[in-house]
Amino acid sequence: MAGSTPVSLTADPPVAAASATPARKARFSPGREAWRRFRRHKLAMASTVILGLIVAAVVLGPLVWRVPINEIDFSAKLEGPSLAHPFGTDDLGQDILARMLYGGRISLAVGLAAMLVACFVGVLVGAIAGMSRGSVDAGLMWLADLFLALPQLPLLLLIIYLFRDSLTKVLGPEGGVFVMVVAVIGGLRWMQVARLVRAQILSIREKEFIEAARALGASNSRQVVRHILPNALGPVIVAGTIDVAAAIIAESTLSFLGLGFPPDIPTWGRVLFDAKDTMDMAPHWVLFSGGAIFLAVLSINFIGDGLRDALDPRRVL
Amino acid sequence: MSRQYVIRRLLVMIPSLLGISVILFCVLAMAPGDPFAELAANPAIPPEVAASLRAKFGLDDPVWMRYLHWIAAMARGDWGFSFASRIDVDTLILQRLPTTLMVIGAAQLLAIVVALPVGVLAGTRPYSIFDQVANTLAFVGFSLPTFFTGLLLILVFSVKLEWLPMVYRADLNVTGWQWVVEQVRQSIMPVLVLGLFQGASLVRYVRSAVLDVVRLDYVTTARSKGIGERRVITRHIVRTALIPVVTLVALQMPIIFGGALVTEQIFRVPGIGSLLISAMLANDTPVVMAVTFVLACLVVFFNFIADVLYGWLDPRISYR
Amino acid sequence: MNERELRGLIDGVKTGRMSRRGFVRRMVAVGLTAPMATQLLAYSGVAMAQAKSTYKPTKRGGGGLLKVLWWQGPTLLNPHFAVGTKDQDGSRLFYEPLANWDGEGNMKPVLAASIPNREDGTLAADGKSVVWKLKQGVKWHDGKPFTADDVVFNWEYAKDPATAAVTVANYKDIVVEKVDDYSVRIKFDKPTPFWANAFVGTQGMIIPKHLYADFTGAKSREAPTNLKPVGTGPYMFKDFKPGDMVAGVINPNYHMANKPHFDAIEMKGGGDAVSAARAVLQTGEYDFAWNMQVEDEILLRLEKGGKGHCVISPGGNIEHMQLNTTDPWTEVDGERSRLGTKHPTLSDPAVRQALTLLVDKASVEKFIYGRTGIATANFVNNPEKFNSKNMKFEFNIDKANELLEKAGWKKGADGIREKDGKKLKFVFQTSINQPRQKTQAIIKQACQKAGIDIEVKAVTASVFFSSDVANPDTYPHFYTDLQMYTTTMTQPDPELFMNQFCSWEAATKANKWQGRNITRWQSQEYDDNYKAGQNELDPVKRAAIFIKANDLVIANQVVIPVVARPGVAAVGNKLQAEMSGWDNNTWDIESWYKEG
Amino acid sequence: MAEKLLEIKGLKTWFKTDDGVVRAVDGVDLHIDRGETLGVVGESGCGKTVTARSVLKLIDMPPGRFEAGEILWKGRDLIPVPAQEMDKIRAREIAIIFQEPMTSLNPVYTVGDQIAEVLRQHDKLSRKQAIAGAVEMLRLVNIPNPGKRVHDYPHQFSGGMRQRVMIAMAMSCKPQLLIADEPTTALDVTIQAQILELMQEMKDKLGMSIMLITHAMGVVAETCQRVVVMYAGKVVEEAPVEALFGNPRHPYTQGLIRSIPRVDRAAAQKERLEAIPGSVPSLLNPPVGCRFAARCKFAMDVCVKAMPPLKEVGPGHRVACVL
Repeated sequence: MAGSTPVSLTADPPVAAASATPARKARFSPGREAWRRFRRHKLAMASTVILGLIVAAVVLGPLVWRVPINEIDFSAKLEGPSLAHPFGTDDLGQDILARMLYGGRISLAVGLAAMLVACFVGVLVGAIAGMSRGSVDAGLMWLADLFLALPQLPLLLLIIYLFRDSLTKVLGPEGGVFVMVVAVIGGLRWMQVARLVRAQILSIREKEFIEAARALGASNSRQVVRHILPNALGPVIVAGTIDVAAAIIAESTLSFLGLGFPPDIPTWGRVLFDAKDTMDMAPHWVLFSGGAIFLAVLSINFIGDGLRDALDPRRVL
Repeated sequence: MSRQYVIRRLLVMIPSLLGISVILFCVLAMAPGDPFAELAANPAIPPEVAASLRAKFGLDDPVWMRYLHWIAAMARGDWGFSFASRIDVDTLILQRLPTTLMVIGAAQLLAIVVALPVGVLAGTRPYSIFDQVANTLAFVGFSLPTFFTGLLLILVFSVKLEWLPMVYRADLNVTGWQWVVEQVRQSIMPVLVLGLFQGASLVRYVRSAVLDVVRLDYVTTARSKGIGERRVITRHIVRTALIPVVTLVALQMPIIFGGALVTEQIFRVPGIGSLLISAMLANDTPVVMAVTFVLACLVVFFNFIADVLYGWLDPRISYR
Repeated sequence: MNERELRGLIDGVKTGRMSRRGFVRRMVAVGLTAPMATQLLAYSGVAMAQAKSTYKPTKRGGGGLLKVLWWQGPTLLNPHFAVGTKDQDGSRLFYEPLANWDGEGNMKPVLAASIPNREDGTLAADGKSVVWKLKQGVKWHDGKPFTADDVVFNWEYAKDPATAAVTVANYKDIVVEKVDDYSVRIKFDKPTPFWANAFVGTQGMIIPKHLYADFTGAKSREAPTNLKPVGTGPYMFKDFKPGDMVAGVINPNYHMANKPHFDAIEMKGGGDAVSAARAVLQTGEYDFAWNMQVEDEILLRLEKGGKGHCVISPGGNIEHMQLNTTDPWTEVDGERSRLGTKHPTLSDPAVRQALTLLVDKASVEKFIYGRTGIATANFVNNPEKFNSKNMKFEFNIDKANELLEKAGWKKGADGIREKDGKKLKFVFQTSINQPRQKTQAIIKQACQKAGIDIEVKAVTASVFFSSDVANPDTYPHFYTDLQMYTTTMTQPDPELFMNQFCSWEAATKANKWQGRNITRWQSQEYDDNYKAGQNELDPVKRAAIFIKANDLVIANQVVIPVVARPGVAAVGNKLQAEMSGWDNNTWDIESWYKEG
Repeated sequence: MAEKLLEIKGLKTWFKTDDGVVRAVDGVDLHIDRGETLGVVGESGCGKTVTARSVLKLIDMPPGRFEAGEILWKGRDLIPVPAQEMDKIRAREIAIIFQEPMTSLNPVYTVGDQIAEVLRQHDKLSRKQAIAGAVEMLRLVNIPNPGKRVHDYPHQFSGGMRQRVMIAMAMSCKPQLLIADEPTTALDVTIQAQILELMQEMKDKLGMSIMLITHAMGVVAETCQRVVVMYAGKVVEEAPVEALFGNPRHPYTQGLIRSIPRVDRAAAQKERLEAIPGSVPSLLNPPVGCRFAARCKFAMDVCVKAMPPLKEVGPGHRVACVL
């Protein structure tokens, strides 16, 4: 959203007050208009189909493609794509397709969950900072600066060290790590969104329609939710879609440092990382893992684009 | 932008940095891992050596005592002593500063110089061919991790074509023009990899900001003034679209200092990023503390600059 | 192999019936180290072989720039503070020991005029003292002469606990006296068969007295020479950026003729092992790369580039699996894996034997480590081709199943074996590196087939190898059932190496987990045998004792050796460099040269 | 006959949208003579703003496009004119002011800068001269102490003041034609009168003509010499102002005039205000015949069959109706 430019209104006030977090989708007024505009965005539609396919493959895949993910078979080491192994095999002869399907569920879940955490916290902090004056604003921005300055690795080591055992007891090994990884990645990315939302609010706060809303007795929170946030939608969605990509990749660097999922869980980031050294000898291994991440991120971003155009009432298409 | 607001923000910086340093220190002190890990693994070295070293460097004192030592030392300008290389931390950092500024600074500059025009053009011609190509390239940029793109470039340009060296050497023993050529040859790849990654998200933000501005009334007014499309874009569209982007660029600036860990690792660029990652892996707390503290100062400083720029760029923002 | 057979072999060498090289190979086969074997011969009056030098260049310098890659760059250049081998390698460009170990385990003089031996009386008969004759006319880089005072100073410097030098172990139990300007006597408090610890090899580099004299003890930190070394070595200091780059230029008045061949040397740090291998083997941008911890599959492919090859030098490091004898899952006043507790399932010998059968060492060697890891049944270094009879290993899942079935471990509904309510379910931890993770995967799959469930855990290296008391994930804590890592054997003498299994060395909370016996295995027989070995003067008896020690550990499945890890380096085709498993990669840096 | 400054012949400006083609302006003919104030009236959505913006080609193409017709400016058709050429005409010869003063000024530049920009572009003045020119223009549109206010930002001005700034900006290059697109709609009545008076003053001083677009009949009555009534993208009546108010011939025009609240009529008569029933037809597929037929009291079947052409019914008075 244009940070400071006055928001010119078409004749009627913004039609749909949808906010970025789908959690509030339920109360979203019937989005026929938004859906119609979303359909216009060819690329966004194509991406929805692609993402749908990826998600279906990842969820239903392991049921259909029965090959176990860690069946070591040295005779079939680093084989290119073949009928038996459509995506080829890795250096232990394990079937890459099976590993990608299994790992995909976690990678996508981590990506989306981390993005939601980052956006939710970011919007919350940004809104409060933007709306309130003086000390609260300064305090929250100090918190954002603090998180921006925190060194990732030692922090990760500390969090893993402090919470791993208790979480695994409660949610089991995989669940515990999942929550921790999402919390860690999400917890270190909300600051950008917070600052962007605050910047938006600082300028929108001055607009006449906000004064009008205030005059009609709208409480601070109502002003933010109904009037300000829909206008601050643009950068939040863009930040959100970028965060998904960053989260999937961050998960692979976490595995590199041994802080993410245990080594035998083939998330996409991990498969790509394992494949990097034999890039010139077994290109298929790198291409399929890198390609999957790229395709997922591409479609999520185009959907973000489509969403932003559809939900932004001022965008006359 | 009242003068008094700027001064107030500057004054607030001091306590906020102190607060950050306290939390940074606690995180580092409590994080598991031990600088003398390598000693412990070597049976030839008796365990008391590692123990005495820990005592010598005060590793076993309580956290707050170590923090007070650290703050007192910092006040005296002594940035602490690296356990791993047993030299003063500030010499360690200053040694690597030129390389960092040259390579990572250049990458960040490239990112901004490329991302702004591309973002603006993509924004002013939504859904045109140029827009879709720019978008897809941007997605390629930030969806592929730097360790992947870095390695790909090395394989193509160093191994297959043998055009570019794959190892960055800070001390080229050539001078004058030859030095410049050699320096460019060895920094092309790291600058490209990092520039592409940083620029990619920037393009998306700039495009989004421009898209919001391009249809507003005063753009039509500007066009009606007959000042020409190019000037309408540069003076009117970009100027206002730039405002949200300023916040983002400010967030990316500290990355120059210590954030390009992976890129520096792949191309062996002896920047502060690789110093940070080796220090973190070896739990060399004084080095990690010094680097992250400088990072914190940069973060706070650049965010302050962003806020000031914000007020300057947008006269209506009234900071009370 | 008992004492009598050992004496027979030595007589064989004395009478020429058997070659020196053949004897050394046999000794290594039974678990001794090459240096110990040559020491045995020297003690029995067979002089050290003076290996003929293969150095070709006829004049000093002219070789241009030698570019070497250490993917963990040296972080400091004072040999006495060298934390890892990378720092020793860096210091060795500038500093030199009195003597060092070649690949065959022979001692070669550097700053010493000759190697002490029984004939010329420099090696005392009672094994309580040795006299080193120093080379004359050697100059430090700043022109000052190298004398016995320097050697004595190094002893005082290193043994002082305040200096906190890492080489303290070699110097604290000896006394060094100056005999005259060019000879020094080392006195031991008790007969010490392996006398070549001080001033020799990786921990023996000598620093100049005149520059360090007023920087001993607590002030050792401030010595400016720590950052700008002044040694006697083949290269003089030019520039040093910790963790990144060490640069040296030719030492014009080096004490060996026609050496060094190169005009300057640059040791570049940073990056990872695979890209270092590429830089030498594929692009030839660098002449040498250190410590190639890379899967052999990749190394073989890179060697096809034709620009370089890998050099394997056998050494003492062993990648092995440890089986916890204590119970890691019950906490007794704040300590898990406490001495005295019994592991619920691993204490059953049948389970231990089954596990030994389930480690497919041949596949680990063939598909993961290749030349960089030789499958071995022995804990002490034992090249596979000289297997003695009781040191064979076998991978047999069916036999393991039979064993477990017979011992009453019945497969439950979930396929995991169970007996009196206890399941064969183990947590298997190791530090993070790809070959190790793959080995874990192979073992996990084999165990699954035998009804044993393995949960794999990987810990960051700096956390795993930390001696931090509060951190549960370090290997001395051993808070899991199984763990695997490489224990390094830097000293040619196995005495220090084998103290990992003595009962009194058990790692406990009391001694802040600093004891070396990680598996907490208690065996009276092993302790008595080890004590006998400690003060056994006669090296022949001593060798037999350490072979027995090795057998005891293997027979009781205290540990399961996986692969012996020789030193692996990547060397450019034109570069001639001799490697040694018993010393640093740069032990013979002065003799490196390029042909053609 | 006075010289025809601007003549629009059969202009069709259509917009391609996903629901089909919107024929916002579907064959409009009108002209402005030198020194004349022409009123263009009609309900919102009748195409008057699109017509105005088409003259200066301020329509985004795509989605908009000139389907047919000509826009003759001093005899020269502007449609084929390339962008650089167009810029020489914009603001120098034809200027435009908009309806929303709040959003028509760039918030991040001072008022002085925005006016100076036009001066520097067309009169090639230096920065200092341009600012001085801007101050002069602000004084012309009687903004109090212009010397200081020139450095203020748009958000520091009221709606009325901003419209004055817009006028100052438009007048800065002494254009021959000012297109005022509903200049007073967003302002309250007292300010409205001042703005209209100011525009009249400018017109006399600079001898320029004005094309005033509005839906306020009262404003037209006071200021315009000739009036064009538009409905659903077409001109339905054109006449001098006296004739139009005195003797409106087209039912739509009559309806419009009747809907003006008459203060002068005696309060006693208290007639109810008359509103025109129904609403503007969709421009997606406009009816074949007369577009007002659906709402016209006198509609006959001939009206539905064919579009009645504009026919002369008096001096300068044309109407598109069969009556």
